[in-house]
Parts: sequence; structure tokens; C-alpha cells
Amino acid sequence: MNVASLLVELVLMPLVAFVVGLAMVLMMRRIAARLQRRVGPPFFQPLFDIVKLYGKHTQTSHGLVHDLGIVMAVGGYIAAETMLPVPGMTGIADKGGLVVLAYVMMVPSLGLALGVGQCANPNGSIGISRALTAMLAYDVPFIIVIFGVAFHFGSSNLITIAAAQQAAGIAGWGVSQMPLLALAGLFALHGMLGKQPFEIYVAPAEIATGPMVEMSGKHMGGLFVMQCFQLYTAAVLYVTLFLGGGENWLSFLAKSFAVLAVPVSLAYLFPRYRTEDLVRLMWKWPTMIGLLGLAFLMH
Amino acid sequence: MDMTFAPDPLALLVIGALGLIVVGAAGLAFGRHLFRLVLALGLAEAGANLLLVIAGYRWDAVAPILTGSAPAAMVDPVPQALVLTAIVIGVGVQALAVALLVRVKLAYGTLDLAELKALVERDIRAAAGIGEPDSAQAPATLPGPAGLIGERP
Amino acid sequence: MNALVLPVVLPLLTAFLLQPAGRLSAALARWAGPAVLLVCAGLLVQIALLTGGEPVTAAIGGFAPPVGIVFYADALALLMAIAVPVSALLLWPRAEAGEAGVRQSALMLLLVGSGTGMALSGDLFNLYVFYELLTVASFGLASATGTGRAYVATVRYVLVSGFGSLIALAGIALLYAQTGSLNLAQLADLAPERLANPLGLAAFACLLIGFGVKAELFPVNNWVPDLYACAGKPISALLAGVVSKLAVLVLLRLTVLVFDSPEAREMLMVLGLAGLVTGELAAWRARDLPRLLAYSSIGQLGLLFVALSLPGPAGLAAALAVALHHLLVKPALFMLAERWHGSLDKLAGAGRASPLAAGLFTLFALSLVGVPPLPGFWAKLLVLLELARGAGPFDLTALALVLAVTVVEAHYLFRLVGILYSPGEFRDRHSPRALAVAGLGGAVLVAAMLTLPAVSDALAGLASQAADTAAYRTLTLGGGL
Amino acid sequence: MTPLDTLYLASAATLAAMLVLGDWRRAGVLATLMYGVQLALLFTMQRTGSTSFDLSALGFELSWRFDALSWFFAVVTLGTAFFASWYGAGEWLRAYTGRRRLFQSALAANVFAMLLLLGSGDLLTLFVGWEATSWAGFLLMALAGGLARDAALRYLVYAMAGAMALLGALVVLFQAGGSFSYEAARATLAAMAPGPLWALIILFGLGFGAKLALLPLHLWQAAAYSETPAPGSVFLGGVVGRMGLFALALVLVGLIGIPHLQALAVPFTFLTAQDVVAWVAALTVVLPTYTALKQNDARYLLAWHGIGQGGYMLLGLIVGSALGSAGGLLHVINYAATQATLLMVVFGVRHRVGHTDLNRLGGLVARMPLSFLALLLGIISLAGLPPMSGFVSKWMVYSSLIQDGRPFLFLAAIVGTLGTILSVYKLIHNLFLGQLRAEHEQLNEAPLSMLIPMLATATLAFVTGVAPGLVLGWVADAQAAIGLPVIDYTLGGIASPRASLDMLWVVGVMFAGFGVGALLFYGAGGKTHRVHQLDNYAGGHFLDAGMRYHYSDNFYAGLMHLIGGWYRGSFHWLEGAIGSGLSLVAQGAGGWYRAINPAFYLLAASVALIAWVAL
Repeated sequence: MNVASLLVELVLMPLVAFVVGLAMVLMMRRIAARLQRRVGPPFFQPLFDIVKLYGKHTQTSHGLVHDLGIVMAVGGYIAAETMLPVPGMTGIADKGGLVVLAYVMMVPSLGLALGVGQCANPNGSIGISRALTAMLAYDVPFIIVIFGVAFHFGSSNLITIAAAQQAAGIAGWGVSQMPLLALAGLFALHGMLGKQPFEIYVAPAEIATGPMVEMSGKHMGGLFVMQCFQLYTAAVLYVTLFLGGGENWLSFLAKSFAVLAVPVSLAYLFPRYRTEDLVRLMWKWPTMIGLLGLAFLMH
Repeated sequence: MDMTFAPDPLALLVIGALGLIVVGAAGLAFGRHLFRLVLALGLAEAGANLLLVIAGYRWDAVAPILTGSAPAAMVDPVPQALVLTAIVIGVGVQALAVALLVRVKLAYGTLDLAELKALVERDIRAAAGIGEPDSAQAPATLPGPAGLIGERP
Repeated sequence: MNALVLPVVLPLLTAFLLQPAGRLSAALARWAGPAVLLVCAGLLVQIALLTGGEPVTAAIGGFAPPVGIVFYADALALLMAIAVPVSALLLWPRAEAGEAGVRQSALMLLLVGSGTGMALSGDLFNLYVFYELLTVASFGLASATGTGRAYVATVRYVLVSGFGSLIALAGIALLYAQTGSLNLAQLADLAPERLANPLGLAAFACLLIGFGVKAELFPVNNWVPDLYACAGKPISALLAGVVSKLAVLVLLRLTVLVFDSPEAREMLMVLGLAGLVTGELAAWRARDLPRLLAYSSIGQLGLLFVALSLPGPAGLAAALAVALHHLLVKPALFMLAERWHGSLDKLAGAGRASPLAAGLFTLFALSLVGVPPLPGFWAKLLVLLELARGAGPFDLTALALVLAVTVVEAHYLFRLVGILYSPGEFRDRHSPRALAVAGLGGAVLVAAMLTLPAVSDALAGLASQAADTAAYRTLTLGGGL
Repeated sequence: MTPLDTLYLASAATLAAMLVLGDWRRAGVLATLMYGVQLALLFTMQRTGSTSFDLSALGFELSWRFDALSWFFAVVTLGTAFFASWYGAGEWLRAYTGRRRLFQSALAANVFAMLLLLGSGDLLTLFVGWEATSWAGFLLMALAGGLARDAALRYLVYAMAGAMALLGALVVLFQAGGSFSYEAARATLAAMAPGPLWALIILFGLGFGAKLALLPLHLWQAAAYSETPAPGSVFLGGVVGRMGLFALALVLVGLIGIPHLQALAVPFTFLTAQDVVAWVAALTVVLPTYTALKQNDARYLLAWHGIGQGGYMLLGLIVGSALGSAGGLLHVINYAATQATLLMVVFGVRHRVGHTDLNRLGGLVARMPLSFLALLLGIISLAGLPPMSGFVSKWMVYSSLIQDGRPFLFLAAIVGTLGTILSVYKLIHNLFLGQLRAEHEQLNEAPLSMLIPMLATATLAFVTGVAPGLVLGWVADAQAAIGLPVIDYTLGGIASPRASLDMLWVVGVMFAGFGVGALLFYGAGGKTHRVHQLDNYAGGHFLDAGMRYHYSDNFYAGLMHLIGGWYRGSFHWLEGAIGSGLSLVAQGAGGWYRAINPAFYLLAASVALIAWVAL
């Protein structure tokens, strides 16, 4: 691959991710609205939200680290998108791989944590403490899944993983080969997103207690952008690992949206988990399912 | 040894000598009074000396004195010479011990070993400036690794 | 070579003449002792130079062995014999005026004479007599401080060593009953046929216990802590340093020449290990320096017995290395304890008050623990290598115990070093003589480290000579020079 | 004179110079320069090997030589010494109240001893170097007195126990093979029966593990490293524990060999010796890391992490594949740079504030921005996140575990990393973020003499993260020296079909992403208004500076609610139990000597026995 086309891909991949991510946000909000018998927001609402937040007159910053936190949060995901192969584009997926991606995805969280910490609001710090605890919770099943997939396909290169599934057809997909790991992965993915019923560490409903407490204006806008990327990344990663990756854009997008839509619809039915309960849940069921899946896989 | 009892005089003497040593040792082990200990030592020493004499004794021989006539079978003279030396040494040591006992009695007013032990222990501690010994129930002050600091709380 | 007799006879003679001489002139009484010791040391050195380390014998009174009493001086015996007057000179009691001073000097001379005799004698009963003489002298010296506790500690010492002597006497009786001789060379000749039986072993056990009292052998060593805590420190240094080594020398001759059987060695090793473990553990809990050193001395001598139980010249070399190291280090440490006698916790600040003493203590501690490249390490290494060579379960247990106990040793010694160097109120400084003795010990230690190849060659020579039973027998029984 | 001789001479000269000139005002600068000279000499030396002097004592040959493994560890040693000494050369030294000469000499002695250890050409020399390193370390740890003395004494117990285990192994090996040389040992070990081999592996493991602070021999390390004066702590934390890894690499990998370990089964189980070592390493990763999470002193927190990071190195090494062992070895150098950076920052804070209590600091980012930057880079590297070097080595370890098919070890490794992320966030949050205390409002940035080295090591950690190929060559040579498969590397990392990594691109894209993020943030939208650090509201109330609202104590309350009960202090209990047990025996032994006449009981028994034998 020549450098020029690679550069084009590197620019395009985050852009596509952003647009798709906006649509995903819209979809999630629509689903929530439908479940609550509401109409839901209009099509461009996510974009309008971002624009509105950026355009606010009062923009309060608590210092450079506060700003840089947002920069890291957004920038980290932009980098992550270039490591996720999509139909027709692989970016630098061959130079990183699954483990690198998993760790690059932690950089935005760290950025956010730094930004919140600088705000000197104890409620924000409590939110970060919860968020990191939650990360410890959902990462355990997540890494079991990563291990299983990488071991199964004999590589941690996402391109190889996707290609192997596509070559073997649906029977060769991760989800058919390792259903238990796929199930565990779904749990972990959902925990990672911080949506109902695991949203306590984001605490979107309680402004005063949570990481977002000092976020407003551009900071909030940046986090909104990050959320788009986050949804996209999680969905696409799952599709790549278990659902054969993207043969073409149509099936790829359909699978990605489905990955989000199905569990979100189910999860809305559950009440919110406390942090400790989240940890307990994640370390119990998905971890056990994942380990069982590994046991099947390795014998 | 066969089980029929034929009183071999030599064996009887050896048993007697060993018996003296054992009796003396028992006295040393169970005695509580210093003077009794010294006496027990003397008893045991007599046993040891007897053993040495027996080592060279022959029933069918004469005293080892050269008289100029044809030498008959003689008792081995060396052990007897040795025993003489040993007795002298034993007496000297016992005299010294008794002299020391006098000093001890003057210093502490008692010759009871248990009492002396406590007094001396107290004395040494006082001279060194050490408090009472640790109770076994207080391991926290032990000088071992158990008493060292852990990580900061 | 009848000059060999002089270093024994001269001090004894002077000891008895000292009392009347004291009446005549105080100065004479004061200086006669050291002068005689100097002469003795000089004589011995001259003999050593003349013989060049080759063994020589001397039959006393012209009676040829095995009937007469014989002296046997190989390099090892001469080394020990030289060590006696030299140590006594270095540790000579502080001059007291009048009767008491004269008495002490006489006792010291008695100790030196009998000690030299022990080093040189080649006859078991003669050894026993010198041993008793030395014991009596040490009773007097130990109780010389005149405090009540010194008397009590000495009484205890008298009882234990009295009992030890009679057991040794019983052992001698057994030996004589079996062989009809007490000459070591002749015993060595007779041992394979007459002593390779339970009775021989019993005789060895008796002798071991008897001579073990001075050598701080378990279980006849429980007089040690109290005595060293109560007696004057130079006396403790002398007893722990050179006197214990003389007893060890006797046991060494006995094991090499007479009782060279696996059972005897096993007995020696078990007792040595028991002493090693109990001594070091007790030292770990000791709360004042003199007793800490006393316990540690018991432990060190336990190691020495373990080494002594190892067969062959290599085992002997290991034992000699440990013995010489201890001979060098322990007296120096006791001299340092002269002023550091209180509770360990009260020594804080001593490092600042007398940096030289603290530095020397640290050096000795490092060597005792066995930190390379100090001599203590090489001594320990030799012992360990010989233990590993045996490789039986027994040897390996001993190996593990020696290693484990070293950790304990390091802990209590460096806990103390830590205390010495921590800030505190302790201000006592050492007497120049104590510092000089300790400094000399340290200097010799460092010199030995720097000339390690030469020292190790000399050690191997000593060991092979001492292990050469054939030479001992032919030389002694073949008549003197 | 060989290059190695020159190096030893330079190192000895440094020690001598510090012994003589240690009290001089500029002694620190001199020492730094001399360490620099040593480092330069090392770089001029051939990496694959050099020999030095031989000695002979008691019939044993002692020889010193360097191979690529020694060279690799020597670079880390001298590099850490150089930066640590620089750190302590300026204002720190002027403010230091302890004995300077002693301190400078102790540091130089440590370096010299470690070089001697690294150059050991046979097992006896290895032991000599090992002891020298242990005692030099003890000196450095103990010289601050007080708490440090107690911690050092505890270290000494562990170190001596380890050294004695090692000595035991050596003498047994000597008698089995007749020589202390590596070649003889290799041959002996190859032919040895499983039973004795297990015994030797355990003894070597105890011996070297004590310094590496492998579980369960880890309790001494945190306090001993933390209480040492700043540059000493940096040096100890950065590199001293790695000597244990060096020796393990030399013996377990170089002499015994990974295949032999794989073939050596634990009786009655399906485990092999390799599994056992790997699991010890994995537990060393996990447990100390979570102990670190509970620390309230920044130095202790970092020191506990140091123990855990040692586990990663051993884990990678013992996997034995080219990737894993390279990762383990690479982590040595990465970790040294990282930990040095972190400790320098923490001690910089201590220099300014006077303590490192995580509950009594906060908000220092505005006061000490450069320190913050260095700490940020450091924690990213310690947590093993891109773009820092800590990520690269950990990635190699993870990937090798995946390739080797070891899910639980992988899980343990990552759980350790997650714990690290949690606790390093606590570190940076409690130190630099959150509420600024009123008494710290006028605080200055750390002095330049301390800032430059910390930024330099942070830069090193960054550069070797971006271009790991710069140092992977050293690692590859070291692998070859102990007979491991050699890693195939590029400038940016690893190129292999099973797991590839090109940090040049990854970091490039990350920074491009940050650039875009910054552009989006600063280039678009309304102008931000920056409020003062002390201008805060919470729950509608103005928070004035007199109110303590920094959320610091029990930072992960929710998590601790869940896992708090798992901290049982079992190792402390074990240590205490051994100590008390020994103490009991010791009391018995002391009682034997203090009792009135026990000897006579025994003697009476023995007389009876002899009488029985005689009759």
C-alpha cells in the first residue's frame, strides 16, 4: 500500500466513524424513546447537540489539563478508529492489532479522568473512581474474549481475523465458532459503553455527582464526540471479532447497528446497577461464560 | 553376659565404680544446695578413680615394687600413678570449690541454687541496665522480624 | 629438642616463684610475668623457624616413649603454642597493686604454662593433667573480679568442669583398659584392633564430654554465658579465644589419631549442630553484648565441631580455618565488649563516640557472617563444600542448618551494628589497649584477606601435616631428635 | 588492559573518589560525571563480550567477563546511576542533612558491586558479586537511620536467607560437577535427576527471588526502597531488584534452559517447572500491585508497583519464546526509565513539600507543571499504555502469552495492568489534581537539577516507546547470550504475522489524533474562560480554600467494599509466624543456658548410657 492512499484512509476512517457514530447515538436515543413511549429526537439532533455545546457563550475551563483531557479523549479515539478495519480500508490495523487497540481505547478514559481530576470537584473524582472500578470489572471478561479470539485465529491482527471469518462463511464466524465467548463479549462490550443498566459511573441523570459534573460547553461537546466514536468502536470491534467483519458496507453497518440495538433494547428493561454490583456481575457471569468458552476452545 | 549369676569380682567392682559415678551424677542433677553438689562431685570422682585403678589391676599379681628379685607378675603400675595424680587434682578442685562457696555465701547469704540463680540474673540485668525478661505472651516486642515494621498503613 | 620443654616449664616455675618475688620487689613481680611470656614466645618462634614447620618430638626426662612422656610439635601445635603466650600478653590483666595483682599474674603464668603443655603434649594423661591445671588457673582468673555473681558463675563452671574431668578420667580408664597405653601415637597404632568397638566409642564419648567443657561443646557449655558476662573481658577473651582452641586441638588429635570412625564423627557432628543452633538462637535473643558474644561463641564453636567431624585433610583444613578465624575474631570482639557491656539498646550512639571500635565491630561481624571476600567466608565455604561432598541426608541437614543459622547470625549482629550507628547518648570510649587488641585482630584479618592464596596454602599444609597419622607415629615412637 | 578492566577501574575510581571527596560540595557533580564516563566506556566496549581479570583463591578460579546479557544490565545500571546521581547532585545535595560522604560512597559501592556481579564468570564469582550487591544495598538502605534502618534490617534477613539458599545450591552443584564454572554447571544440570534438580531450582529461586522480591519473599522491598534518601531510592527502585532477574536469567535460562524446565514435571500434577515459575511471576504481578492500590504514601505505592513489575519481567522471560523473553528483558530497561522518572517526581514533591502523603497533597499541577508532565509520562508508561515504552514490553509479554496459549497467565498479567492503571491514577490525582491546599499555594517547581534528569528519563521512556528498535538490538544480543531464540525486530517494534506492532505508526496516528482533537477543541466553538484553581463550587456551595474537599482517602471505596476483605495480610502473617516460631525455639535455647543445671540431666543420662554400653 502506498503512503498516499494510506493517508487518505487515515483521514477517512475517523470521519466515517464519526458520522456512523452520530447515527448510532441517534438510534440509541430513538430506541430509548420508543421504549418509553416517546417520539424521540429528530435526525440531526446529535449533531445539533454538539454544535450547540461548542457554540455556548459560557465556556468554563479549570485549567490546561482540563482541556487536554478532552483532547486526549477525542484524539485517542480518532487514533483507535484507524486501527479498526472497515470494508475497503484497513488503515494501520496491520501495525497494531487487537491488544494495541484495546490499550489505545484506554487512553481516552485516562484523558477524561485527568480532565475531571483537574476540576477539583470531589464529586467528579468520585465519578472517576467509579469509572475506573467499572473498567476493572468489564475488562476481565473483555480480555478473556480477546485472548480467546486471538488464540482461535492464531493472530492478534484484526485484518487476519476478519479475513479468516469471511473466507469460512457464517459457519466460520467467531460467533458460530465460539458462541460462549461471543456472549461474554457482548456483556463486556455493554459494560464498556456505560449505557443502561451500567451507566452509574457516567451518571448522566445526576449532574452533581459524576465525571460530567464540571463539564460544560466545549468540554461536554468533546465528550459528545467521544461518545459517538465510542459506540462506533465498540460495535465495529465486536463485528470484527465475532460477526465476520465487514465484507461490504451494507452488511457491515447492519451488523454494527444490530450489535448495539439488540442488547440496548434488552438492557433498558433492567434497573441500574450500583458499582459494586456491576463488578460482581461482570466478574461472575460473563467471566464464567468466557472461561467456559475458553475451555471449549482450547480442548 | 550369661544369665547365670556367677559373681565375677571384677565385674562387681566395675559396676560399683560406675554406680558411684551415676550416684554422683544424680546428685549433681537433682541437688539444690551447692555444698551437696560439691559432695556429689567428690563421690563421682571417687568412682572415676576406682575405674582407673581397676583398669590396670590383676588378681594374680603382686604390688609393682621392684625388689631386685625376679619379677613376678605385677599389677600395672601406670594407672595407680595416674590415680594418685587424679586424686590430688580432685582434692585441689574441691578445696577451691569450697573456698568459692564461702565467697558466694558471703556475697549472697545463701547456697541454694535456685535462689542464687535468680539473684545472679537480677544482678547481671541490673549491671547491664536491662529490664525484666519478655513474657512469652508479648511477641510484639520480640527482636525478630515479627517485630519489624510492615508497610505503612 | 629439649628446648621444647622450656616454654612449659618456665611459666610454671615463674608462677610459683612470683609470690616470694613479690615480697622482694613489686616491679619484679609486675614485670616478671610478661617478660617470661615474651621469652617463651620468642623460644617457640625460634623453634618454629629452626624446624621450618617440620614436626619434632621431645621425650621428657630421657624416657623413650611409649614409657616416657613425649612432646610432639608439628606446625599446628607450634602455632597454637605460640598463640597461648601471645594472647596472654595481649590480654594480660590490668596491673593491680599488691597481692591480688601478683596472684593474677601467677595464675596467668600457670594458664600459659599448662596451655602450652596442652598444645605440645603427646600423651593423653599428660594432656589431662595440663588440662586440669589450666582449668584451675582459669577458675581463679574468672573469679578475680571479686563480685558475687562472678563467684556464682565460677562455681557453676567448677561444677561442670569438675564433672567433665571425671568423665574424661573415666574415658581414660576405659581407654587404658582396652589398650594398656595412653601415648597418642601408640593408641593410634592400637586403635584399629582394640578400639573399633562400642567400648572404644564410649571412651571417645567420655573424652569428648570431658575436654568439651573447655571447648564449649554442647551439652557441657552452659557455664559459658554467665561466666563471660561476669568475668573480666580479657579473661573471657582468653577463654573463648585460645583456651577453647586448645581443647579443640586435643579433640582434633583424638579424632585424627585414635577415634577415626564414622560413629565418632557423627557424634561430634550432632553435638556440634546442637551447639550451633542453640548458641546462635540464644544469641539472637540476648540483650547485652557480653552474653550475645558468649552465645555466639558457642555457636561458632558448634560450627567448628561440625567442621571437625568432616573426614580427610580437606575437612581438617575447614576446621582449622574456622578455628583460626574464631581465635582471631572472638577475643577482639570481647575486648570491644569491655566498654559496651550494657543493654544492647543503650549502645545507640557508640558508633559516633568511638568510630574505630564500631568500624572494627562491623568488620568482625561481616567476617563472622561470612561475607566474601573476608576470611570468614572462605572458612565457611570450606565447611559447606565438605558437607556437600558427604551428601548424605545427615550432611545435607547439617548444611541446611549451618546456612539457616547464618541468617539468624546476620540478623542479630547487624541489628547491633544498626544500633551502634544510630543517634544516641552512649559516650563511653574504649581503653587504648582494648582498641589496640581489636585493631590488631582486624589488621590480621584484613592481611589474611589480602594474602588469601598464601594463607590458604599454609592452611592446606597445616591440615595435611596434622592429618598425617603415619608421620606422628613413626616420629614419636621412633624416638626424639 | 581490556575494556572491561578499564570499566572496573573507572568504577573503583568513582568509589575511591567518593570515599575521599564525598563531603565536597560538588561531589554529586563529580560522581555524575564519573558515572557518565563509565557509561561511555561501556558503550565503547564490544557488546558481545569482554574479559577481565582472574583470581585464584583456595584452589578456586575466580574470573570476570562480560557478555551481551551483562552488558545489557550494565547499561541499565549505569544509566540509572547516572540519572539518579544527577538528580541528587544539585539542590537536593545542598538540602541533604545526612552524611554525604557515606551516601555518595554507598551509591558508588552499589554500582561497583553490581558491575562485579554482572561480570561474574563463574558461580563462585556470582556469589561474591551477589553478596557484595546485597551488602552494598543494605548500606544504602540503612544509612538514613530510623525507619530506614529497620526496613534495611528486614531486607538483610531476606537477602541473607536468599544468599544462603544460593550458597547451598552452589556447594551442592560444585560437589556434583567438581567445578564452579558455568560450563561444568550446565553439563551437571543437564544430567541431573529430577529430585536434586528441583531442589536446586527451588534454592536458586529462593536465592535470586529474594532480591527480585518474588512472592512470598517480597515483604521487605517497599519499605526498604522507600525510606532510602531520594537518589538512592531512585537507583534502588530503578535497577537493584533487576539483579535478581539477571541471575535468574543466567541460571534458570542460561544454565538449566527453558526446554529442560518444560520437561521437568511437578510430581502428581500436570504442571512443569516452567509453569511453577510462571505462576510465581504472575502472582507477583497481581498481589503486590493490588497492595500498591491501598498505599497512602506515594513512595510506597511506587515501590509496591516495582515488585509487581518485576513479575512481568520474569513472566516474559520464563515463557521463553523470542517474543516473550525479549519483552521481559526489554521491560527491564523500560521499567528502569519509568520508575526512575516517577520516583524523581515524587521525591521532587517531597523536596518541596516535605512529605509524600497522598492524603495531604493535591492540586500541584499548576505549581509544578513540568513535574506533572514527567509524572504523567511515567504513569502512562508504568500502566503500560501507548505511546510509552512500558506498553511495548508489556505488549510483547501479552502477545507471547497468547501465542503460547496461556489464558490464565494472560488474565493475571492484564488484571495486574488494570490494577496499575487504577493506582497510578490515584497517584497522579492525589498529588497533582484536585484541590490545591492553601499552604501549597506559593510552592515552586522542583529545582532544575532535579527537573532535567526526570524529564530526561521520561523522554527516554518515550523515545524507546516510539522506536523500540533502538534498544531491541541489545535485547536480541542478550537473548543470544543465554541461548534463547532471538527476536526479529524493526525500528518500530515487531513484524510477525501472528502479532505485529509498529509503534512509529501507532504513536504517529495517536499524536495526529491528539492534534485533530486539539484543533477541534481550540479551533472551534466559543472562547473558554479559565477560572482560578481555588474558584470551585460543589453542590451549589462555594468551596473556600480552608475546606478540605480533596477526594483522596480510600479512593476506590466502592472497589474496596468488594475486595477489601481479600486483603488478609497472609504474607505478613506467615512472616510473623515464622518469626514467632523461631523466637519460641530461641527462647527454649536460651532457657537451656539459663536453667540451673540442665547439663547434668543430660550428662546423667549419658553416663547411664555409657555404663550400659560398657557393660
